[in-house]
Amino acid sequence: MENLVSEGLSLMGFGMGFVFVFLTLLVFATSLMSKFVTKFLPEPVVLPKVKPATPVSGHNNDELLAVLSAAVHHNRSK
Amino acid sequence: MENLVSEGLSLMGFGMGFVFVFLTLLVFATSLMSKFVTKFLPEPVVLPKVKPATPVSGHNNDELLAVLSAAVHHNRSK
Amino acid sequence: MENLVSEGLSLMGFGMGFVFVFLTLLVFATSLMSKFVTKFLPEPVVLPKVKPATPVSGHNNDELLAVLSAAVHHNRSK
Amino acid sequence: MEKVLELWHASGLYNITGGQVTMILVCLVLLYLAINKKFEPLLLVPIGFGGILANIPEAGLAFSAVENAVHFAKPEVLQSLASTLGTASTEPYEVLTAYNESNASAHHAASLVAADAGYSNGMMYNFYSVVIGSMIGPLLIFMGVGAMTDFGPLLANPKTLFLGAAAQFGIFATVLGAVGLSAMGIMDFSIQDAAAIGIIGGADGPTAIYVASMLAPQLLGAIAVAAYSYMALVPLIQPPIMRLLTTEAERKISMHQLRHVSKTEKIFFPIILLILVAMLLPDAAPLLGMFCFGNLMRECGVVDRLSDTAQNALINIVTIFLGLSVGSKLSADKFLDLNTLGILLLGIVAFGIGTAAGVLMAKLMNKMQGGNSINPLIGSAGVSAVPMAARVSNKLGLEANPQNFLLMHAMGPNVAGVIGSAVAAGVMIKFVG
Amino acid sequence: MEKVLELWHASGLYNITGGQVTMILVCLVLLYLAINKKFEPLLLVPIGFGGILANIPEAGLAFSAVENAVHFAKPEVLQSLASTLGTASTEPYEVLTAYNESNASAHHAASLVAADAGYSNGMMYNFYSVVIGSMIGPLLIFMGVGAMTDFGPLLANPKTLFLGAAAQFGIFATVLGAVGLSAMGIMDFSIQDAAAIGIIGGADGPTAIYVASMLAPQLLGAIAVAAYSYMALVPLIQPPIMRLLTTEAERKISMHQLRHVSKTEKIFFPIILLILVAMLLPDAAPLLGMFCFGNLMRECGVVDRLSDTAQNALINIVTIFLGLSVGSKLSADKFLDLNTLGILLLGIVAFGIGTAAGVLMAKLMNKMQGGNSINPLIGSAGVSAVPMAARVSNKLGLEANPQNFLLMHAMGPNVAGVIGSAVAAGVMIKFVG
Amino acid sequence: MEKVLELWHASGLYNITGGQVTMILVCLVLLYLAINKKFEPLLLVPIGFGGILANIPEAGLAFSAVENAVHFAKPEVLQSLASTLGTASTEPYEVLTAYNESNASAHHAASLVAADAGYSNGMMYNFYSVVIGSMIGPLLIFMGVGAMTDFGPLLANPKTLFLGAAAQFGIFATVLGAVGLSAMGIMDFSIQDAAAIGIIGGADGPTAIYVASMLAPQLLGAIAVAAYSYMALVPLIQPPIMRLLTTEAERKISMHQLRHVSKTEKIFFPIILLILVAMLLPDAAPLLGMFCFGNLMRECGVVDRLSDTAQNALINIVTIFLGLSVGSKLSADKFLDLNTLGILLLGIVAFGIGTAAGVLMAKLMNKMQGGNSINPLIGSAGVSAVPMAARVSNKLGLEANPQNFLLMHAMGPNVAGVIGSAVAAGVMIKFVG
Ligand code: NA
Ligand code: NA
Ligand code: NA
Repeated sequence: MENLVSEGLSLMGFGMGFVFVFLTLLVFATSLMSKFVTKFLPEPVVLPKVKPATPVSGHNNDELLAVLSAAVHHNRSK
Repeated sequence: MENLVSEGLSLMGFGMGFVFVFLTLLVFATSLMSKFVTKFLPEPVVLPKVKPATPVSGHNNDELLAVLSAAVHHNRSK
Repeated sequence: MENLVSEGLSLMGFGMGFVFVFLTLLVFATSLMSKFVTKFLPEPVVLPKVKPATPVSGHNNDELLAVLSAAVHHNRSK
Repeated sequence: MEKVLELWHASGLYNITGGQVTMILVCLVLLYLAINKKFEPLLLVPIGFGGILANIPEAGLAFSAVENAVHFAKPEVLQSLASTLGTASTEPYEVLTAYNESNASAHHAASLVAADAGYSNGMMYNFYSVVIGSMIGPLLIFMGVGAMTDFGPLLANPKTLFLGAAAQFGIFATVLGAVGLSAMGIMDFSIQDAAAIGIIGGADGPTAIYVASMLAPQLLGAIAVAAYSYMALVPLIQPPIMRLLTTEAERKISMHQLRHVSKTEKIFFPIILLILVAMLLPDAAPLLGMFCFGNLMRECGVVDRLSDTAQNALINIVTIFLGLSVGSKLSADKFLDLNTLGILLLGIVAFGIGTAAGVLMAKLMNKMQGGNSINPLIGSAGVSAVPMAARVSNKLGLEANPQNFLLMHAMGPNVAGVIGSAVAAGVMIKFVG
Repeated sequence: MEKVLELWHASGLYNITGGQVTMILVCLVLLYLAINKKFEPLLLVPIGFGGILANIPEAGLAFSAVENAVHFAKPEVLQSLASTLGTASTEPYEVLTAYNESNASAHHAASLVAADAGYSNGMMYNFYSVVIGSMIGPLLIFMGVGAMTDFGPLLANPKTLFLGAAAQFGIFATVLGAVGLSAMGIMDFSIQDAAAIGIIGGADGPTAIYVASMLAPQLLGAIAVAAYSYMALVPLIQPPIMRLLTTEAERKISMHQLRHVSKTEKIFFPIILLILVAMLLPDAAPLLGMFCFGNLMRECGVVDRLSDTAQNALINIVTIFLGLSVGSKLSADKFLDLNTLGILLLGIVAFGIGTAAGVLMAKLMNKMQGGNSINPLIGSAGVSAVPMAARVSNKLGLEANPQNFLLMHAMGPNVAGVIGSAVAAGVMIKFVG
Repeated sequence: MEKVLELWHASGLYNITGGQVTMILVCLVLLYLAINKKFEPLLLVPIGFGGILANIPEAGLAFSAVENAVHFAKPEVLQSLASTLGTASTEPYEVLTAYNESNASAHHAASLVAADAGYSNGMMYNFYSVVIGSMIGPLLIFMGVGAMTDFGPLLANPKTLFLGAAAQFGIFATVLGAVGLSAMGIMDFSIQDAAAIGIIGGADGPTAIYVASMLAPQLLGAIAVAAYSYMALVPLIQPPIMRLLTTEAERKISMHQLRHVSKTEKIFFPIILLILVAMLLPDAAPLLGMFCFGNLMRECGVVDRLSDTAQNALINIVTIFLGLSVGSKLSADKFLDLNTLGILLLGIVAFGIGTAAGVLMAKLMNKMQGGNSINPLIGSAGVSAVPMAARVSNKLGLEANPQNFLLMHAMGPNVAGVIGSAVAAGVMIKFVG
């Protein structure tokens, strides 16, 4: 039983210690990263929001339809 | 073979019997419940339809955004 | 090693051969089918686009609601 | 040249059997009915397509690793399987028989032998094992159906539950029919087979698949095909019976509008049903439990995103695999059989008797209540076949009286029929399972 | 008549135990809290319903095939199981004990014996094995939560990570409490049990389920119920502690607006966190790895369809099964126990201590930064309970100063608490797992 | 202090190998390409992230329970494994070799031993087993791709199927290249390896994963990465080859508008393709069967909700897990190898030869039809890489003649290439599988 309590105490000590060490390192790493990004990879000033086209096999119907309708139009107008 | 037919007959008897007993009990239970609910848990007269907010981990962005925009507004107007 | 190369050659010969045979047959089968369909199963001239109703267990609420509202109307107007 | 021959000898065309040709044609007919005639397409398209896959010669998609190993019949593999299964013969047929009759440990050992020999379960076999063998498929469909079901009309008039009970007579009458045919030596059904066939009369797909997979897995294909086909044929099967058993005056009866049912009643109902099942028939607990769970998610109003998923993404995914899995049971060796004809015959009888019983019960209830409050046409909806049967009731009602809207009144017995056949399923699993 | 008796003897009503009645009532209370009081309904509705299913007498839904075989106690089956498990006695209780203490090979052999005797795993037992036993459920929830989490507020002010660290003191203090109660002989918790109980203080459902299923699966039901219930109770538990530990002046502190965080920073963050986990604590890699993966899918902007699915269809499906699986551990024999009371008691203590530690850490950080830049109210959000705890911080801030919007400031420690408790989970799995 | 050391000795930083560092960097490059350069991000984001997870030291996420047990090398566990596997040595390396060479029964027994010793399969290992080991992942992706594919342009001009056939020459030429490199002693590929590498030239991700997992699972990581990367690089790889092999005049050829294709034809096509596969090459049945099933669901018009789910929720879920599973094969011990370089080299050769063969075939067909009806630029689309390769054809066509829209004409060979490489896959599985 004494053993159990000492196990608990040691778990508490190491656990809290490790959590603090880990999150402290994360604070440093994150801050460094933010500085690095702000300096070397700044955001473009105007970023027009474009909906990314990410079909699984890439069957992008929008583009396809656009080109197709252009083609139809072209053929009709001949 | 006779045995099979008698098994079938008995299954029929017990089966239909049980189905009726069960659904009869369900009629009683349901009717009782409805009476109980109507009496003790009547619906509020006007129940404005509110879309329940049920995010899995509760990241409710609507509220968050509302408060955030209020905060931004507050900061700007200083 | 020689064996490996000859296996490779034979795989190449049979593989390409089979791919061509298969796709040639598919060209024939497809062309035949298209001719058959065009001749015997022509598309109806005007096909009004109807959203197919395909609920899993068929609980079709639209129809249900339509009939229900008609029913309510009928009862009210008595 | 040798390789060309090898390819030819391994081709489908060289190996195809008459049975496989027949089954592929049967499956094409199923696809035709599903696509052109709109016969329960959500199930019959995957079932029909899966049936074709299951009958591709040499591909062995519907077979276990051991069955595939026996099919290709290498002597050393057969020898090894035979010794594992403790049989003297290495004849393919006898090894397979020994496998089918052996216990779980021997099954497991034989699977390892087949795996060592490089054979694996076919794709469709795996689908079946995971989706139906484990029962999860029918249970999740039931959960989704629960999440789609509105018990309001039933709660407004709980007495319609009696109609849902009466219509289950089709189930048990068919059981009797099946054992009768066996007793006369025309067919060869065990009592388990008879029970599984009877459940076709429940007019409820997932219940039929659940019971059949438990009591008579070898008949599952025929039973599921019959159940879904006849559900699609309800508008043809029911009307003549309904007209025969009712008078013009009865069909004209107008029913008064259903009372409003509160949200709270709808929340309580699945819980009450669950408790009743728990207390009276634990064997029906998985099926009705998942049904009630789906319905509670629908009605409680606080887990709408779960309810939406249960009604859409999840039930669609399960439907795809359930259909393919049922299709795996349409392989020629399992389907082309006199029993299948018997099942198709008994199935339609089951639908007919269920319909008649529902209508007669409705007539009785109408008589007992003075003869002018219950339109007997709603009785036929008690067989389930949601919502087709209720629409049939409505249609015949409108024919007799153009102002007579029976749809909502028929929805009560309609959903009661789902409960009724699940209860009947539980009783049969209890007694013959 | 015999069959009627058989049905009655197999009914729930005949077999129900007091424990099962109690547990069904407990589950109805859980459903009431979930539906009427909106206590984390997405989890507590499935948990509560699953708990009822698990307590249906004779259905054995939450039991393995072997447990079901022992329950029905046919002499020849017990004999066969006893010899497989190498125990002399054929007493049900002793066979079960032998089963529970036997190794994986014996488990496997016993399962085959039970299958041969016609018994199968209950539905809920299968759900548990697949979803929680394999750990996939909590991991996928974590992935979905990662895809829902915006680390912007944290990145704008990374020091709030310290608040997320401090609040984990609730976890370890509770571990100490649990071993203390055992040392005093009041309870009987092993160090593994204590660690699993402590994690309730992490105020994060999937982390609690993950750790409990690894360290103390027999306590999982109580731990999960406690974790989700107390998360729902955060608006009641935290405010008094927060008011006690802060002065009116501190609560009035206004924090300046957070800086803008660029998309690139948000993309880098999950990768940095992953590398750090990989380098320092591999035992936390599954949990935090899936979390970071979800977050990277969210932020990278090129896989929106995957991110959407992770946040919707997939997390909903997993939530349904995770809830039912947790419910399977609410069977009377596993839940009704003095230990459960201990867990409920220790859990609320954990929440309280975590809250206090977070607030005190925030006070300290405020002092160190001149006393007027950090409102200590945001410290309590470090326990996690996203986003409830952050809202509580905001609410108390507004009470003290109607122009003081703390929500975004509290979101930093709030998500830091998720990371903190996952790290704490990793440490505990490393040391006592 | 002892515990601090223990934690340090179990940390990633203490245990990391050079190979793991390299692989993590490789995976970061993959993530960079996926996110910044939009290289098939739907697959490469999960693959890259999964690769990092697989290389976390000590976490053993990509290892089986037995591999993890051997890694931690407790003497008594090694002893027990060695005796189970029937090897005298208890050296970790030799135990692992014995495990890898043992049969299915010994594998099963060793897994039970590892489980008894408290080791379990890593998360990524489980993903791989379920999603790729069972083949379900690639098959479901194929079903979803089938549901997304419009065969209209192919049906309007079925002769473009020949282009899809010709472009598969890249596959078989690469097989020859791989066995050549082995014959020269530069690489060490078996005929199975060579076949799996060749399939990269099919320019179709799921087909490549399917074949590689069947014929050469140890090369799966490299093959999948090569296949998806080169598919993303199609706009760079193809144009120079296309320009080299065509004249300006050929590139200017305008093709006449495609005829209208009726719904009925589109419904018949997947069924005809299935029957042809069934009759001629049963080994391609799983892959093309699921593809046709997806396409039938799309075109039949009566199961739109299933088709939608196959194209969205289901394919997204499978994509997430397929990517992570492929990533599990990027562990340093499996990937960092001279063979990987050979695969990357051969892969790009495969793409190039396939492109050239397609263009040459198109030139030939154009010549045979009078020289002014088929633009040879559409031949390169026969490699698959849907729809990237068709867009490349269109782009080069527009460059030569701004009124020359080739996209729809190139979609025919493009989808023909999918069928072609699946047929090639079936032939290879038949002959060397
Ligand atoms: Na029914
Ligand atoms: Na936390
Ligand atoms: Na291809």
